[in-house]
Amino acid sequence: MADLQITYRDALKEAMREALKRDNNVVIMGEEVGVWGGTYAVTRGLYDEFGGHRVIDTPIAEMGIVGVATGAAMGGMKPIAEIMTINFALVAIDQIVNNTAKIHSMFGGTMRAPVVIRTAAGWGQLAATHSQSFEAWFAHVPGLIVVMPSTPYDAKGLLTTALYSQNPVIFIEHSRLYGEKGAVPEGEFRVPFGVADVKRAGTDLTIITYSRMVHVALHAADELVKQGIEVQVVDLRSLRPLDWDTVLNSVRKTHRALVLTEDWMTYGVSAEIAARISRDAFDDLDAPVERLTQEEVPLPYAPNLEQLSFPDEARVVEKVKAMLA
Amino acid sequence: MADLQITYRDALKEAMREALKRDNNVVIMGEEVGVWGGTYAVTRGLYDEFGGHRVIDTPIAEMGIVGVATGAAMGGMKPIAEIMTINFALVAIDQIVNNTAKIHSMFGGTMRAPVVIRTAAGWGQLAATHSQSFEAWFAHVPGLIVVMPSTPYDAKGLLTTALYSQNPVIFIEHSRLYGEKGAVPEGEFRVPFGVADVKRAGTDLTIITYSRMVHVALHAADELVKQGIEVQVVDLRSLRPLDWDTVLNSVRKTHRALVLTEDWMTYGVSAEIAARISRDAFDDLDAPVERLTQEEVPLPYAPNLEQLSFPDEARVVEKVKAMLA
Amino acid sequence: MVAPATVAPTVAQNRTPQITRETALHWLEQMMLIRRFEEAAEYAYTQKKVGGFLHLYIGEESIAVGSVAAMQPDDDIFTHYRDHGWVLARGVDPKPAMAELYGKATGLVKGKGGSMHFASVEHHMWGGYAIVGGHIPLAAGMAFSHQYLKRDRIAFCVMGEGATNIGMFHEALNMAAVWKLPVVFLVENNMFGMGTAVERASATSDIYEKAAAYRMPATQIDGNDIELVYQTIQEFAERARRGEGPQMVEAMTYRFKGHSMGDPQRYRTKEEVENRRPDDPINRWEKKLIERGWANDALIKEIFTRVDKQIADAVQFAEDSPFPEPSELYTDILVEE
Amino acid sequence: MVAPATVAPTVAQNRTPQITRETALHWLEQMMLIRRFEEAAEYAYTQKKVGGFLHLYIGEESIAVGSVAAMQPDDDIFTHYRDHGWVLARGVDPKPAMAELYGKATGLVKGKGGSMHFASVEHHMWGGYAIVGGHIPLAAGMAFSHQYLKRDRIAFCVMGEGATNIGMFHEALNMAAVWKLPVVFLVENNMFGMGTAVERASATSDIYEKAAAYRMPATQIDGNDIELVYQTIQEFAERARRGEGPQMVEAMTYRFKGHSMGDPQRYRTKEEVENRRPDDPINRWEKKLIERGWANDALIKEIFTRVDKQIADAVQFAEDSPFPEPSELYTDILVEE
Ligand SMILES: Cc1ncc(C[n+]2csc(CCOP(=O)(O)OP(=O)(O)O)c2C)c(N)n1
Ligand SMILES: Cc1ncc(C[n+]2csc(CCOP(=O)(O)OP(=O)(O)O)c2C)c(N)n1
Ligand SMILES: [Mg+2]
Ligand SMILES: [Mg+2]
Repeated sequence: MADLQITYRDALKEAMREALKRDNNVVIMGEEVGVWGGTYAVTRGLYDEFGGHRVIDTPIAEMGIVGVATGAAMGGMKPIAEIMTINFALVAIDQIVNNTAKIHSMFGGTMRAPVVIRTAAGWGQLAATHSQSFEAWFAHVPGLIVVMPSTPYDAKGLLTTALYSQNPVIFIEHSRLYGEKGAVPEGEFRVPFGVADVKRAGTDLTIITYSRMVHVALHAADELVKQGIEVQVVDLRSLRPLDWDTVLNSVRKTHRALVLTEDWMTYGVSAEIAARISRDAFDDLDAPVERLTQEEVPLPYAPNLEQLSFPDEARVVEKVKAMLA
Repeated sequence: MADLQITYRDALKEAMREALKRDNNVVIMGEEVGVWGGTYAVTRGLYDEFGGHRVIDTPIAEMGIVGVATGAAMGGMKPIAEIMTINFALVAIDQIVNNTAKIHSMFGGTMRAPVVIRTAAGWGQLAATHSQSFEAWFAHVPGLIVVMPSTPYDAKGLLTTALYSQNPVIFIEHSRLYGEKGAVPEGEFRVPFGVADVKRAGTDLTIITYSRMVHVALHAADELVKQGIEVQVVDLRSLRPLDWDTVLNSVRKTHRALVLTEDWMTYGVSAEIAARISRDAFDDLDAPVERLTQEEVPLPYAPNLEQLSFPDEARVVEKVKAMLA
Repeated sequence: MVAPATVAPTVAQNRTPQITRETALHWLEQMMLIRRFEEAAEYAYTQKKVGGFLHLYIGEESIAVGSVAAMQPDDDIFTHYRDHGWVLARGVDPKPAMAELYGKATGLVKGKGGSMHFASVEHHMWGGYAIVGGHIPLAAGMAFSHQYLKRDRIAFCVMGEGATNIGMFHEALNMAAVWKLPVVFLVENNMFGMGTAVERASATSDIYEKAAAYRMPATQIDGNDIELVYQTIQEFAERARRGEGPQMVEAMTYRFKGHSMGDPQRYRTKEEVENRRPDDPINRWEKKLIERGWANDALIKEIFTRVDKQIADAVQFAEDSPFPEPSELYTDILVEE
Repeated sequence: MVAPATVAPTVAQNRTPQITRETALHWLEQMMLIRRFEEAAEYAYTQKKVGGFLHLYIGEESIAVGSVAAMQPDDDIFTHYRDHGWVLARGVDPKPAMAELYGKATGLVKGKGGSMHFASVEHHMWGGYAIVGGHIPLAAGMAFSHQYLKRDRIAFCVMGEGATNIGMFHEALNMAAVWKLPVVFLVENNMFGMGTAVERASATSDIYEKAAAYRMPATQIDGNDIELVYQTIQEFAERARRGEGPQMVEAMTYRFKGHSMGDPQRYRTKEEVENRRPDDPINRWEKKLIERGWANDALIKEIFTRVDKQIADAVQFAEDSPFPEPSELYTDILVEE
């Protein structure tokens, strides 16, 4: 079938629509997913198409949402629980970590809780409590699968995989990617968990990244090409499981690695990636593994300060050049 | 004044007793801190000595406990909020991260929330939800100070510092250390945040660790000495702020580093330490930085499986020898 | 301004017995099975054969046995860590239950859960949970699946009175009420959450009043009266099954043992505990059986002897069973796919 | 089984006015100041001079103005992200408030908080909070400090009706009730939490009924009647101040604008909104003032002109102010010590 140029938002919606169609056990529950159509409009139209018993508005009660979805999954359903933004996952995190992630192991494999928890990272003058990245927290927890797609294609393929999975999946979207367009095949297809994607081939240095930062890396790579520097961009796609082979093979080829993330540096995702590369590619590295991340501050509202907080194309270019100097 | 041989438990209690005496703004609130005397008996006797208005039993409501303590701190008090075990901090984590840690920054420095949140890590056939380590999560968050003492001396000195601090402190004790004895000066003294302690000097390899694992490292070091290997043991004491100089100086001396922690490896504390050493001591390292941590599983109840989950003296010895081989 | 909610029990406390002698004797046997199981567990704990936390249900057995008797076999139960009674009342074999306490491979959940995480899916017993209040939304979710899939099943959610002070309780009750989910919330009010007396932790000591915030039918009963438990649960379960939405039953009871092993019990006197002894649900039921002419001392002794044998066998089974293979440490983390 | 809680309002709705003409005119001016401030903010948002979320209070101004009038100046206020009205009612200068929206260094909290985090400690206004329900335990904690330190101050905690479905609300109310903390919980029931109508999210649409679970005095009033708000808050605040423990007031109101900017408002019709217009608290108060002979059109125009000038100055101030220095990114994270 032909590829369509659709947005990340619509790619996600398509994956959910297909699941709602093929599997009566699939429901979506969350705040404003129904009548409103999703605060980021990801579920828009699904309430009209499938009705309020499949696309279910909930009270503001994130612990309840995740817990009810998990219990329903134990009862044989395949719920998608939407947490409006990842910041609100904090009030639900006990349910996610102590129930959803552990139902299978704690009871010796006798139960399953195949919930898909969709949520959005992102920022935009939303200040300290509404602009955070907690992927490192979730990816720290055995029993969870943690996915962070960067493109419409990956978004649809990974969400479809999640919707077939028997395991709990934390599916972290990015609010600033929803409008991003890309080629997506018509109809159902899957992108497996734990398979990173080389989004750009290059020889001089590997940027390891995921989600929105993939785009920042690719733009920086375009700029660097003009300066004769060929950067390879590896998109992890899932943080747990991690596709280690792809990362290592890339670093063994380029001998230099930069980890680029939107979360805080200290004890963040970049730490794990850098630590592993440093160990496993110890003899292959021509320079230390570097990290470029969000500044380590509670995000301020002022637009100029916010701009200073995140790595952008210019900062990536500068960093790569410094590493090759 | 003379040093006393007291337990880690009593050292903590002494720090609190002194604070309760000198500062009427100090109160302790938490589940079973009063009449029961603390489930780990850390606050035993304080209820009788200071009364129920200073040592306050609460409902089972961790969000409420942290939130009320934070609000009281904003009102000028200096509350100690006890979360019985770190596992229960998950239901309170939104309060900790979105309120306690951000009150100061989010309102442009116009407010303060100097709460001390005491909690216990640990395990002992308590199964998947009651045996976890979340220090990496807290240490990831700007606005928090995260402390994990290993000895009675450090416990008292760091808690005293916390009780004078104008910042929120997450003070993580270890249930298996409460009975551990050590020399502690009589009367008030402080151990500063962000100053690591070389608990044992050595030349062949640096073990970077904290909390209970310091003891495992020291025992392993004793064993290794017999085999002619001199290990240096660095106790981080606080994970945020991190004393980077002490770690780096040690690694520059020994040229080899092992990070030893009780939490899960992936995206855990060991990742940050290993990533930083690998970068900052790139030219000083004779071998990759290695990590030894808890097995990456939800902890099972069966005693034999639990034993297999944690690094012990033997495994540290083995690892160090492999690194030097 | 308002008067406090005027919610009050309506279940008739003096109904004529609706049960047969056979059922009555079975209940006695089940209660005693739970009692002896836990006494054996307590002993094994002192022998260091059982570890971790061990929360005994001694004095509260009538609630589990009476409630389970009123349920359908495929109704689903969720409870907290004080779960032995519920699993045994549900008809689970004491052998794998005891083996679970021993952390053996033959345990109910392969030795991975221990005392706090007893479960048997086959018996629609979805487990004990150790985070206070954490299982309450799960039970609502199970009820959601029944309603959505139009299954004629309801969910039971058992908790202590202390759990009604945590946020998860309220979020789940509200959602259950908004969606009219078929779930019965059963509060075992044993007067304490660990060492904190109910009135020191909860704005109301009558927990069933909290249901008013959700316009949820609720009652408070003597939980140590097994027949009343049975009748009440029947009535409330039927309502939930008929589509009338969530229900709450508060069963008043008393915990004779410490909260868990090693509880110094500074929060109550020995006398207080002794004064409650006459309320022991097993003694009370024994007396009633004799009153009704349904049993005599000899028959009771016969029943208890049978129970003792069963428990001895369970202990033997647990002792003889192997620990899990070391490789089990890495299994069951994710479903393989 | 139980009937739902029988809690009901008792504040007399027809009291004789207790306020002076001067006060009445001041309230009108304050409400209009809030209205114009937000209209200016809305305009600046469309000009992309204000960013992020912007939650307007238009149609609800009587609650903040009437409540603040009933408070002591050193009583402490905590509210949610819909906070402009509360800050201005408290007497904060619109200039730094507007500058905060612009993210300028001269803003209330140096441009670090924006619309959702207005605060002024000097005015005992402890801020707007953006995690629904997250500030409720903070307010209880502030009240705790007053009680503990024997200060003659009470805390006010403002929230939407949607926030009463989240666990933190319940934990805080229970703790406040158990400890009899001097705090007034004020629920602004504007019928929707984002796009979810109250009856779709809450088992009871009458939020004050939830207080029954905590045996807390509670009432429901017309929040668009500023005089009634004033009288009710006075009464409930006095009770809290006298040591009678926490209180709850539910003020019924309606939000004329979308939840935040860019709300498609699929959840209600234009007619529904238009039908509520006669309830606009400013129009209502204007009419009442004229009825009482306390104002005429000319005077009202004079007041509104003064307000317009003040807002124009505030906008100018915000426009002219500098953005924070880049180095400000790294300040205020920890208190230096
Ligand atoms: C969230 C959380 N906080 C604290 C604890 C520690 N804890 C375990 S049981 C318990 C008391 C619970 O009391 P109640 O609900 O009345 O049940 P009971 O033990 O009396 O049957 C507490 C505080 C916990 N397990 N989870
Ligand atoms: C924990 C949490 N969940 C969800 C949100 C997103 N959100 C922001 S405001 C809001 C609606 C709140 O409604 P209500 O409490 O009635 O206040 P109103 O906006 O109507 O004044 C929601 C769902 C949030 N900020 N925090
Ligand atoms: Mg209890
Ligand atoms: Mg509302």
